[in-house]
Amino acid sequence: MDLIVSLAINGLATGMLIFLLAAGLTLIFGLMDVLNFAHGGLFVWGAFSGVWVYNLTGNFMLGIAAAIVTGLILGAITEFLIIRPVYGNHIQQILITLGLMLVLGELIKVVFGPEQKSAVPPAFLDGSFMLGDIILIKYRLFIIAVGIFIFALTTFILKRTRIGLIVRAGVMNKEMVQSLGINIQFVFMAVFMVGAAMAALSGMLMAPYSGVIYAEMGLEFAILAFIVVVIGGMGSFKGSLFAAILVGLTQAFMAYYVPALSLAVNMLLMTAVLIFRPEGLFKVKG
Amino acid sequence: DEDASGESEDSSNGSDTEGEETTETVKIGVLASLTGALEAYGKQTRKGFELGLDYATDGTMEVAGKKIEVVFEDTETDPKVARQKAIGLLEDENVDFLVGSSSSGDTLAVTPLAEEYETIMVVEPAVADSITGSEYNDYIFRTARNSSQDAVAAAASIADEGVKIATLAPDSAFGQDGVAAFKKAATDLGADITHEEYADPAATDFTANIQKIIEADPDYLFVVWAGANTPWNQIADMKLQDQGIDITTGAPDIAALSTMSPLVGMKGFTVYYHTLPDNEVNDWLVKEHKERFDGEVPDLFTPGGMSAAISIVEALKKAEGDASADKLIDTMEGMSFETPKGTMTFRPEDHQALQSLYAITLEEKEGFDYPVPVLERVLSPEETAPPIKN
Amino acid sequence: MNLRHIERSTWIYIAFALLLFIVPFLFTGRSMLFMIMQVFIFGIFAMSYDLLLGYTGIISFGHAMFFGIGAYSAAIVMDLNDSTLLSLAAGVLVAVIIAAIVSFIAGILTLRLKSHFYAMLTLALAGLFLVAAEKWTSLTGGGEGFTFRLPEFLRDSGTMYMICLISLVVFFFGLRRFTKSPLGKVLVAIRENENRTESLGFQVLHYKVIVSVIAGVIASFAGVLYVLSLRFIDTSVFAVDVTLDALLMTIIGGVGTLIGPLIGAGLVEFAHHWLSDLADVHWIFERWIILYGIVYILAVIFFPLGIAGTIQSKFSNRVTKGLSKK
Amino acid sequence: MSNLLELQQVEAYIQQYHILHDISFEVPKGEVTVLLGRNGAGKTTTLRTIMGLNQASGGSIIYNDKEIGQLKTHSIAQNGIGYVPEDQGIFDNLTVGENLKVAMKKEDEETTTRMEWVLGLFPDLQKFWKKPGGQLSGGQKQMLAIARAYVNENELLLIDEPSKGLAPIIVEKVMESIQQMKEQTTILLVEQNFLMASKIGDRFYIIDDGQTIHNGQMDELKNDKALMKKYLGIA
Amino acid sequence: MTAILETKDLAIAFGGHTAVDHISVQITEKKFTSIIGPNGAGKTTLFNLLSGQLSPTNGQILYKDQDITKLSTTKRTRLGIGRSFQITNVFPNLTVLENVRLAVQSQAKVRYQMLAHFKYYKQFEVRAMELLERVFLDTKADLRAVNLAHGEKRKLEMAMLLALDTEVLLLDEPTAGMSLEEVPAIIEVIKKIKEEEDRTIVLIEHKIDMIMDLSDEVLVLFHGELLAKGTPEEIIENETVQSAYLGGMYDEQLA
Ligand SMILES: Nc1ncnc2c1ncn2[C@@H]1O[C@H](COP(=O)(O)OP(=O)(O)OP(=O)(O)O)[C@@H](O)[C@H]1O
Ligand SMILES: Nc1ncnc2c1ncn2[C@@H]1O[C@H](COP(=O)(O)OP(=O)(O)OP(=O)(O)O)[C@@H](O)[C@H]1O
Ligand SMILES: [Mg+2]
Ligand SMILES: [Mg+2]
Repeated sequence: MDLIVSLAINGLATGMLIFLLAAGLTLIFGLMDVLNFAHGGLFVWGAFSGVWVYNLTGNFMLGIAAAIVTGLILGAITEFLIIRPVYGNHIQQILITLGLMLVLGELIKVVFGPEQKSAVPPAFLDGSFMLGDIILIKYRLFIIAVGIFIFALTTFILKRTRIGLIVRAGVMNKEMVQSLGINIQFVFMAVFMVGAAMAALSGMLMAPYSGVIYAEMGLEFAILAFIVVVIGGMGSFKGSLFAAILVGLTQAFMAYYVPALSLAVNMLLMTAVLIFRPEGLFKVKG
Repeated sequence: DEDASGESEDSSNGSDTEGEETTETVKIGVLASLTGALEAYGKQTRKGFELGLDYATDGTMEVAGKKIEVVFEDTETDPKVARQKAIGLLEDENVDFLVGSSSSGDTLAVTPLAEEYETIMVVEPAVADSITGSEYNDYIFRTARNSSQDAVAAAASIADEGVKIATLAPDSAFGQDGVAAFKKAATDLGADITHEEYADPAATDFTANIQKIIEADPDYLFVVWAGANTPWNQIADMKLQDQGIDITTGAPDIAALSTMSPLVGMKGFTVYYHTLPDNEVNDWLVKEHKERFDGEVPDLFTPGGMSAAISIVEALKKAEGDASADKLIDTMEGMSFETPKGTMTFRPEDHQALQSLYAITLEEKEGFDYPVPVLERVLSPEETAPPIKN
Repeated sequence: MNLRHIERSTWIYIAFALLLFIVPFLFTGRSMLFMIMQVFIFGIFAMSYDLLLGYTGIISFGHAMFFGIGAYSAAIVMDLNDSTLLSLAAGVLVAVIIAAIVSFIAGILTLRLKSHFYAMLTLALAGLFLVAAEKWTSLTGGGEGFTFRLPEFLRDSGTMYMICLISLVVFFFGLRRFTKSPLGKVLVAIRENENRTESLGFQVLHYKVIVSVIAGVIASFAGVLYVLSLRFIDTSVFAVDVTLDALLMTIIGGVGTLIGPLIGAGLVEFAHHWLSDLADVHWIFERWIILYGIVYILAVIFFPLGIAGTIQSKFSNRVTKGLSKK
Repeated sequence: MSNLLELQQVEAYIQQYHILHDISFEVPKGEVTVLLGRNGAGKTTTLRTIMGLNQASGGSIIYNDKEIGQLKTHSIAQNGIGYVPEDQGIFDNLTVGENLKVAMKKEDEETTTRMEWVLGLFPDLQKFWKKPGGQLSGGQKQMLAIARAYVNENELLLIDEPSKGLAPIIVEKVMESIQQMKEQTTILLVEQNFLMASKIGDRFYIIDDGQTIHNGQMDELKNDKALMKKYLGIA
Repeated sequence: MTAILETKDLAIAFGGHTAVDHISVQITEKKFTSIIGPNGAGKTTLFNLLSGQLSPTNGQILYKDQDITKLSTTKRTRLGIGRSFQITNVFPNLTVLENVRLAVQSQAKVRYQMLAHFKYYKQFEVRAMELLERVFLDTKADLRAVNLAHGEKRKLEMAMLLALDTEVLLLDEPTAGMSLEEVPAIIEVIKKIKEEEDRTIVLIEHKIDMIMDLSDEVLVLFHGELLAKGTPEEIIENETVQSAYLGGMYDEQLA
């Protein structure tokens, strides 16, 4: 029993982390219909800049702030220079953002050096405590909390404000939205910046979780994020949350009970979903 | 049967010579990952190799009356590129030696070329056993330690009669071979392997694996890990040490050591840390390295690069400048030479250099932002000798 | 079949191919030959990708899977048997059959869905193959890979070069004909407007599966050539990077043109080589990927048609302008 | 008599094609001005150019005595110009309600009243409030597109072929609504349904090959068979 | 007087909304049938069911007494049911000629031919040009379809439909958005087909004069149901039809 609870909590934490990673991607895809393969690049930049500030100042929160700011700035630049010319064309989006991914990943090495960097959780989140026989790792609880917070916040903004509507309309027919007097370019940029900031934030949160960050992790995690987004149903925020947790839990339990398959868990999950429920677990309406 | 074009004679000069002299030259082509995932290792090898030549030739870059030229090529940790660069070195540059490379895959893609071109290749720092094992050919010499040596060293540093050991390794050929070799060495020393745990090489969550290890309740947990996604944090978080399970593993390079702060107090082994060996060559290396590189100390694979260079110069000296492969193979088989890690010897049977490794404890030290390996004892070359061609 | 009916461009391509048969032996060394060989191999691979992306509008993230299947099939068959021509032929056969089966299944499963599902499924399948290659160590040597022996006559790099070149020529002209066939025209129609194609009475799924099998088999063949040229194999043949390379080559060269991917392959291979060689001149060239990425981004924005596509459209614009004047 | 909108020798390109050569016309306040012409004459392009969706390469577009040729589309719209495009521009994945909500600039009482009026005009929209716009029938889409332009208070409305695909009875309703709107909103209409155009139009311009070639009062045209034959090909 | 197409109790519901409500109707061979009805009555949906874009929730469709309810769009096209779309639906980046040529090709027996060069099939091109002339688009044959004005795209649609050479033609508002000058031309085209080629034509239109002029028989749909069926004259006099569909304007339109 304890074992199951402990596996579940850890799986949940992994799931939340994956959700944070996928959230920016889902946001950008769900709202703007942009397949952003540079997501991983934004993720690594968040991690490196955040960890850099964190190590420099010793203040974890400052590190998080730095990651978010980095995400916002990179998001703005990316949207303006890279994404703007290719709205509405998936294939071009995939291609151009892949190019950006290469640039961002390699630029990390120029700015921060090629070595991997280490990060530890801040003192107040370090270590673990026992609840009965269950070991609870503080940092993981923290991640679960942040995940829930981000989910709630984003859901609120999308559901309760007109922004979501405008952005979705803008994707379907940009000219028409402009003809209704809305500066859609500005809105798009803002959304993209938020999505990028989410990627950067998750990068920063990932750092103390795994202990190390390195330039190549971008592509690796971006692929994971994409898998989750596909499993959940492209563009569905709820779906991503659900799929991320599913992946986290499956990984945790498979690693314990069927270790032989643990390597292939994600791929098998995605294959199964694509075959049996090709629209993803949560189909976006429409 | 080769159709080498007549072109390759007028190849350009290597970067390290003035070039105009008419003295004969010996050319060495070094393959290393100067960019890409293993970039840090590749650069250590390069620094070590350059320093090694300086040291072995007293800064003259000459041996047995011949000028030494070096050409470095970047394999980008891509077997295709490695092979292409190797062909370039062999054909266009006409090198007399190959050295490299940072990844086992790159190396394996090149070793058949060494045989084909009858050119000596000094393998450094690739570790796969198969290089001097199943894929062995006569032209391959390895100054790097191989995986089995690591495993034997790891076993030697903890195994004893009746000790219970669990292992944790990535679920890959590297992890499985590492554990297999360790298991053999450890059981030879009387220990029991009570549990083998393999994790996804790209895993971020090791909870399930660690849980199982806790259940197996061993005295030691031996970890073989290579990726950047380290399990150390989680091992510490899950309080293995509090539950009477000591951790042991190979200490990595300095950048990766900094991720191991949760493991302070751990017993393990290492290939190299600059304070561990006690010999003149190492003293020179540390001093020169600091001077040339801004106070930086040599890292995990720097002495390997240096050893490779020294082995080549020594061999040429002994062969009196004869760079023909047959002569060199004769010379190098069984040859001993002094390196920053003490005396190394190329074992005649598989051309693997037997060498010292170091049993260590990780300790926290003032002024270091990483846990520092402190010497327990030197594991002698005989003690860490791996099985032949396994 | 009158010679006068052959298009001018065909003559140009034939002349160029003839040049390739002779010139390298006059002017280059073996390492250059090896590189040109890689251009041919990746050219074939990229052409097969273009068949999907450029002609039919299908994006695949797992095209490396077929490349890897070919590479491993050939390598394993040759490793397990004597290094004879027969075992090579067996290797090719196995490569082609497995690739055909896998692409057929993947196609049947997802090609009825929107394009990115095929992309993700192939990504997943490629991932599974990668894992299989990692784990089935007895056969594949795991992550470290293994080397194997070639039949005697193939060890000569000139022969190998010829084989690659002949394959390239055969595939190029074969595919060129293929894309200009009635079936090829339907593929373009599918890319342009799938629904409409369906309601014209074409069974879109059949066409997509056919093209995905053809692309898979050709990619697999490119994989065979690749291991033959390398004489070594490891799991990197299944890596996402391999797919990305094909993608970049296709884009830079020009989607939907066939000659484009070849140009792209040449450009990428050579640029890679020269730029990384410049690392001695300035450290920035060590980071040549940055330049590469930037060029690539610029290409997508300013030359979405790629090199070949841009040239072609310049040409055809001239033609239509001429037409509309009269 | 003041002109709300005035085009002077407007020229425009689409890519490299010269589509509008010389478009000049005036839209007096409070009237319905109709643009007529063959398929491909450039009517739609003219409206798009006014909206800033297509850049004019020459001439001037004057709205409320201000040049708006250089403004971005959204600022033009904010200045009080509404647009019903030829292809309707429905947001396929948004529901009917959402389609209308996106258009609403404010949520005050006046807008609510207008909304009620619009829904009274097209009860179908009320009925399919929760249905995604993409699933509407062709005519329903057209109603939605018109309704969307009505919910805001616009000074000028550009409407491209509103009667296309509508049942006669609905066409009548649309005509009525335009007549009602006329009091506060000036209308520039592109219409092929001559019956409708002639009924609600005050004045007309005929466009051919990117040029305004004829204009006058609608009444004149209606009664001049020769003119109709000449420019519109109808007897 | 045999029925070529027949529906039996045909129905489809989207969510709770029944768009086609248990319609049983026969389309007579080689006759011209028109369908009218208010917007949203289910006309296009009925076409979608007949051509296989949608599958019904209830009922059957018979073509020459063969049950085709379960057949795919493709199969039905090959059997002989072709349609045009209410919203123009062409291959935007192909030239006008290529658009039509594809349609011609789909009827030939070379669908999977992948080895022969396209040029060997000169007859496709000739036929395509012929059809373009028929709809007055031959001068634009080399333009890309995106660059056509709306009305021209509609003509292209017509040409593609004719190219399919099907026995039944389902036309969904072929003249929507066409200029006054050109509507008669399209009507001419349709008439010519009707007279010369002996086809069965089903037309959806809102232009009453056109319906009156062309139809042998008119069906009126209302809220998914078949409200009335008869000759044009009968229909126009039908009071329910007048109040539900025509409003007051049709008199003038006819006048
Ligand atoms: N994207 C484009 N590229 C090239 N030419 C175009 C493009 N869009 C429109 N045209 C051309 O511009 C001309 C004018 O088109 P426009 O749509 O303004 O005509 P219109 O008068 O609205 O016709 P319709 O009554 O058919 O709607 C047409 O000849 C058309 O072929
Ligand atoms: N795919 C769909 N999903 C849900 N509802 C649909 C779908 N297609 C059509 N409908 C609904 O079915 C009804 C009938 O639509 P249909 O397109 O057949 O009308 P129509 O008679 O062709 O009208 P119009 O003359 O305006 O084109 C409409 O209320 C429409 O909203
Ligand atoms: Mg128009
Ligand atoms: Mg309809």
